[in-house]
Amino acid sequence: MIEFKNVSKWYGDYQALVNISAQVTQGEVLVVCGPSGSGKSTLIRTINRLEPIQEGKILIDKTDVHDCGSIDEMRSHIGFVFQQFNLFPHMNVLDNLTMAPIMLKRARKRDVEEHAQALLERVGLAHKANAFPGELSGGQQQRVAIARALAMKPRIMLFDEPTSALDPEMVNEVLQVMKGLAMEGMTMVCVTHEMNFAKDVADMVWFMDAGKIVEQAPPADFFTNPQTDRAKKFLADIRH
Amino acid sequence: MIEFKNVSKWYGDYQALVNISAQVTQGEVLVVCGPSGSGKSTLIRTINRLEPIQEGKILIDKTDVHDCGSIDEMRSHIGFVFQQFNLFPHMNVLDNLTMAPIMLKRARKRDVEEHAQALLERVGLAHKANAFPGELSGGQQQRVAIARALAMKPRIMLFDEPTSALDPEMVNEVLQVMKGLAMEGMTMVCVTHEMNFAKDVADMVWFMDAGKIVEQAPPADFFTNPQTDRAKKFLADIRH
Amino acid sequence: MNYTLDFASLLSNGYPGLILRGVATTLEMTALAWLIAFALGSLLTVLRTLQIRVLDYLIVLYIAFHRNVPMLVHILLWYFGIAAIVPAFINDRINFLGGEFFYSTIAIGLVTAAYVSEDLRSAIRSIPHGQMEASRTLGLSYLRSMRKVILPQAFIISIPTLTNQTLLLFKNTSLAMAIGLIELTGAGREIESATFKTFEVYLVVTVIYLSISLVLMFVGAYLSKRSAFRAR
Amino acid sequence: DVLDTVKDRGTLVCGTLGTSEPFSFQDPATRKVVGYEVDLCQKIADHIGVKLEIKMISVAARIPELVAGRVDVVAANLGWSPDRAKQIDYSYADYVSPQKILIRRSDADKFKTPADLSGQRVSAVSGSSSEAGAKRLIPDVTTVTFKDPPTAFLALQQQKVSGFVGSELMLLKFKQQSESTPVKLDILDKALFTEPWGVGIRKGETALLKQVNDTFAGLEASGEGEKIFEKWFGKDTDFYSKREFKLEEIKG
Amino acid sequence: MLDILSNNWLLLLVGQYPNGDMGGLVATVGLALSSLLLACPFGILLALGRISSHKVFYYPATVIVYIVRGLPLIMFIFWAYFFVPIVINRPVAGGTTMVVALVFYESAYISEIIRSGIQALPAGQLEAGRSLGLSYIQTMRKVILPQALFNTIPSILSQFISTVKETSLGFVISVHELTFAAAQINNMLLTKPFEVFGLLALTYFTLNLILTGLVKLVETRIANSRILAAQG
Ligand SMILES: Nc1ncnc2c1ncn2[C@@H]1O[C@H](COP(=O)(O)OP(=O)(O)OP(=O)(O)O)[C@@H](O)[C@H]1O
Ligand SMILES: Nc1ncnc2c1ncn2[C@@H]1O[C@H](COP(=O)(O)OP(=O)(O)OP(=O)(O)O)[C@@H](O)[C@H]1O
Ligand SMILES: [Mg+2]
Ligand SMILES: [Mg+2]
Repeated sequence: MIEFKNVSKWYGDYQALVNISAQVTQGEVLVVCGPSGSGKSTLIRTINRLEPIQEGKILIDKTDVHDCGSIDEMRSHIGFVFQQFNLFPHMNVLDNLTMAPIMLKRARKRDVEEHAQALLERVGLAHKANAFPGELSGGQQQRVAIARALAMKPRIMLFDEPTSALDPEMVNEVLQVMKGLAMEGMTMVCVTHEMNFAKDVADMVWFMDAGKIVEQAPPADFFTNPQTDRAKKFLADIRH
Repeated sequence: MIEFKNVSKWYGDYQALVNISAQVTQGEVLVVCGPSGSGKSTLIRTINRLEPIQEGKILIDKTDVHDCGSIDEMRSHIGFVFQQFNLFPHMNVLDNLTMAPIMLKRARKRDVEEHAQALLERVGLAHKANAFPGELSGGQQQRVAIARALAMKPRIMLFDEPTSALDPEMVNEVLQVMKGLAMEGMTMVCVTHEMNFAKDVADMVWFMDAGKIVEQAPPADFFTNPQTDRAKKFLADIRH
Repeated sequence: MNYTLDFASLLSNGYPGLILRGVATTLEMTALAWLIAFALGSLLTVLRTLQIRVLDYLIVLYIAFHRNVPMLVHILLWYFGIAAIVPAFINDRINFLGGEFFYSTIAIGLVTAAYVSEDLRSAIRSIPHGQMEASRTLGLSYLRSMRKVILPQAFIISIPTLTNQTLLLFKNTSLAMAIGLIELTGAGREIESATFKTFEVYLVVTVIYLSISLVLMFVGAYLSKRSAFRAR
Repeated sequence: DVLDTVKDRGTLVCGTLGTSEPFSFQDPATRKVVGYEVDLCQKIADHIGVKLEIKMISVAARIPELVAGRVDVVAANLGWSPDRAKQIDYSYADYVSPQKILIRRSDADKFKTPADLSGQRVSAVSGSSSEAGAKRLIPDVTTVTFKDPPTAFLALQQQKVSGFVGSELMLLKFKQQSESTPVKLDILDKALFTEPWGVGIRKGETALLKQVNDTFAGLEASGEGEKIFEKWFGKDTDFYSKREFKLEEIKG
Repeated sequence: MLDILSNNWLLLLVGQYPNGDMGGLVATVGLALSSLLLACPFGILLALGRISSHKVFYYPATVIVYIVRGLPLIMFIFWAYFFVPIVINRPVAGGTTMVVALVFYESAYISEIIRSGIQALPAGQLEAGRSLGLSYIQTMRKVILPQALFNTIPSILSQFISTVKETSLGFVISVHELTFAAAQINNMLLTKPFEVFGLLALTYFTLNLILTGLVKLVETRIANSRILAAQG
């Protein structure tokens, strides 16, 4: 479904991704982890071309993301959830969800709104449809952000540390929503340090360091039996 | 040398110093400690009238600081070192040291500069004479700040938490300079939480709480045998 | 628009000299008004930090008046209005020196001073209080601390806004044309009304203004790059 | 051409100064512009059979406004000069004006003839023929120019200049004004030069020019021109003067 | 001064209207308002050009902004005065000339305001819009500009005050605004320039003081609603 072929990316002189080749299959839940600065965000952001790459290819369902007709069309099938939520503060929750579908899909406004309401129901925020983002807690905002991405009926969902900007007591409500999605068979790529989430629902873990994928393994193997020293140290650090 | 006589100070309704009477003798090294908000900074700042007092007197060599001809003349004999260094960022290190002596003393510019160079030597920063404060580390900046105060050839040096804004690895370089001063017989009043410094060089420790000096004792007594519960708790907290 | 450009007729009748004298007048006026603006602006700023109630009100009023009334009106007010009420012997002196230049320079300088003092004030506010305390602690008096420690930093911090003020001041000197001063714009108008070579004249004047402005912007950018406190 | 446009539009746009009594000036009571030149414009408009629209313009803008087509005709103290005649066409003369110099009475001993003002600063209205004349005829003079006559007068009163060059009538009015102020003024007897005034029309607009000249010829023939003159320059006015010209072609 | 006001207040307020064009204070405010409203769309376009990564948009926009910043407003007025009629081949009223010049001039300043408003928004806003599949233009229209414009309302209102002051230059080309009306009164009275121009200054002062108050009001309101938006 998603395929990296010899992908390299530079920020000026600094090489942030080093010749990455790997793939994610349909319905797979992938967790990407690794130390700070290892290139996790860069990697996930190249998938929907928020960052350009200088070498290699990234294919989604055989289409080259970095060389395709309309990247906008492409992106509308890929949900992206940011660490900082990035809700639109000048629109209420419902408008946050419906704005893009109304502009981009030839669907009826009523249908879009009904779908949006259903999604809000699902993330437990049906009663907040008319609230503004500024009036919500961080956890609520992030759940709205997930619902906003889902409103476009994406085939893939990307998460870049969706819970790191949250107070601890809110992390769980967001993880629950993500787990629900995983159960339903959504293809997901999640950059996260929530190792329990990885253990519970991931099909695969990629461990990155210095712009490379150093280990690729199912969570059972990765957590119990990491192969590289880097990964061992990382896991030790995370457990304190 | 410094004498507090029934000193009281209010910030609006809040009484920050409560009827303080105490004295510091020539050549004494005094450490003032106490919990946050107890009035340490307020106390030390009243000594050179950075804060006005409402009741009582503070005498330095018999002159009433808060009621004297020229406070500027007075201050030029009292060095003050701040937590935030407060170097002048638009002047290089040498100018930081020489500006005030050149303006205030009828000394020749050459003499002032020679003295300044000697002081920089002493704090280990002779090679930084032409650097700007922004190019120095915190520890270096604080050492320059001490040299700047010394450039006025003060009779008393006041330190208000000189090391609290420093990264741990730099604390020592500053304490070394202060110890050197103490050894040479400078009269010093230091607000600090560096208990080792107090143990090593202080002649006297004042422990403050709620605007009062609760204990006055030589460090040997104060650290081994604090008299009040407040002081006991404070020492326990500091040792973790 | 079939129009043949004719710059040749601008080269006759001493017109180049007129333009050059216009440029000189514009620059002289910019320099003098700049001095007034920066000296008075600094003074007002320092006076305001003293926090004397009555003085504060007066300065606030001064600033409000100069910021809220158009520059052109200030120039008219000075040239015709104030001139009408100053004693004759002073006025004679001024007129002997050239009242148009004198009064418009004053008007422009005073207005810009109001802006400069606002810029400096906000710069001073952004300087940590510890700077003043450190300087006072060394034994420097309040005014000396201001002069050696606070104001220099304030000037450096506000180089970008002050560059902007300088640029505006330079552009505003063109308003003196309204009272008959032959500065750059006035010279242009004069030649234009004699030759009717409107396009050519204004092209020349425009290019001159633009060149000087770009130099000012460049100098401002250079200064702020050079004197930024290194890596604060 | 312009005449067609005027007829289509139904209005003749006539540029006047509005600051030059009695040629064109604001009646304080009605805030309307009235005067000798306004009346002449009215006659031209009547002759063409359209309404009149008065537009106030500054002295310096007279020719540019006309050339740019913002006004159809200019009746604004427009002195004839060979330079200008290259830019625009002139109608028959509608006034002949001696250009004189106004000075402060206190300077009367110093300045007796225009030549005495050499090396001095004199004010004039910017873009006026007086300004050009002053520069041409007084050696070493510095002209300080203003947008309108009253400010040029004010400059003289406020001692900013030593003299004010302008048409005699205009100066006469200012002289009278000054009698009620501390700084009294006088006009030098000897005229700097004399110039005929006319209505300005864009070059090549012969049809419109003909209409204007026909109007003037008619006014002259019927004696109505004389009457209009009487109305603004007659015995009971502040500007009493004799009519020493006819509405006829300017001989350059 | 009071009798001048009571005799001429109508002229100061509306000029010669209804015997001529609308003038005076009403024209001043009207000119400023219409120029600024017209300048806003251009300002937005210029701002978009200034933040564009495409050279074809960036360079022209930048050059325009620098040219405008480098030239006195009066040069724009002259250019507009003499060349707008030639370009559109039709006579143009003085008011229109003034509006054209002001629109040009203000567009550049407004574009800088809007640009800084856009750049003050977190980069995540643009990324979030693009990630949903909205195009750059769509994201600008629905996500970025609404926020940037809202946040910059106070600065744009301040620019309105500047524009009010700048309309006074209309006087130079005999646009019947407030300064022109005052000059007319001065010409009628002749001997009271101090009073007349003082009165003029006070009128601007009062008008702009009221507007400044308005800006402050709007500013606090917006600051409050920003706090609301930033709570999360
Ligand atoms: N816009 C940029 N310009 C230059 N270098 C960048 C940029 N963005 C990221 N980098 C560098 O690229 C490297 C990888 O960054 P990236 O943000 O992908 O790391 P990460 O694994 O997501 O780290 P974290 O866990 O801290 O989010 C880092 O060294 C970073 O400094
Ligand atoms: N400028 C001021 N206005 C009002 N209250 C003040 C002011 N400065 C200090 N205080 C109050 O006076 C009390 C003593 O403050 P002070 O700074 O002297 O404490 P401290 O012992 O130096 O504390 P710390 O260890 O945190 O520096 C505190 O309660 C403080 O809140
Ligand atoms: Mg990251
Ligand atoms: Mg303290």
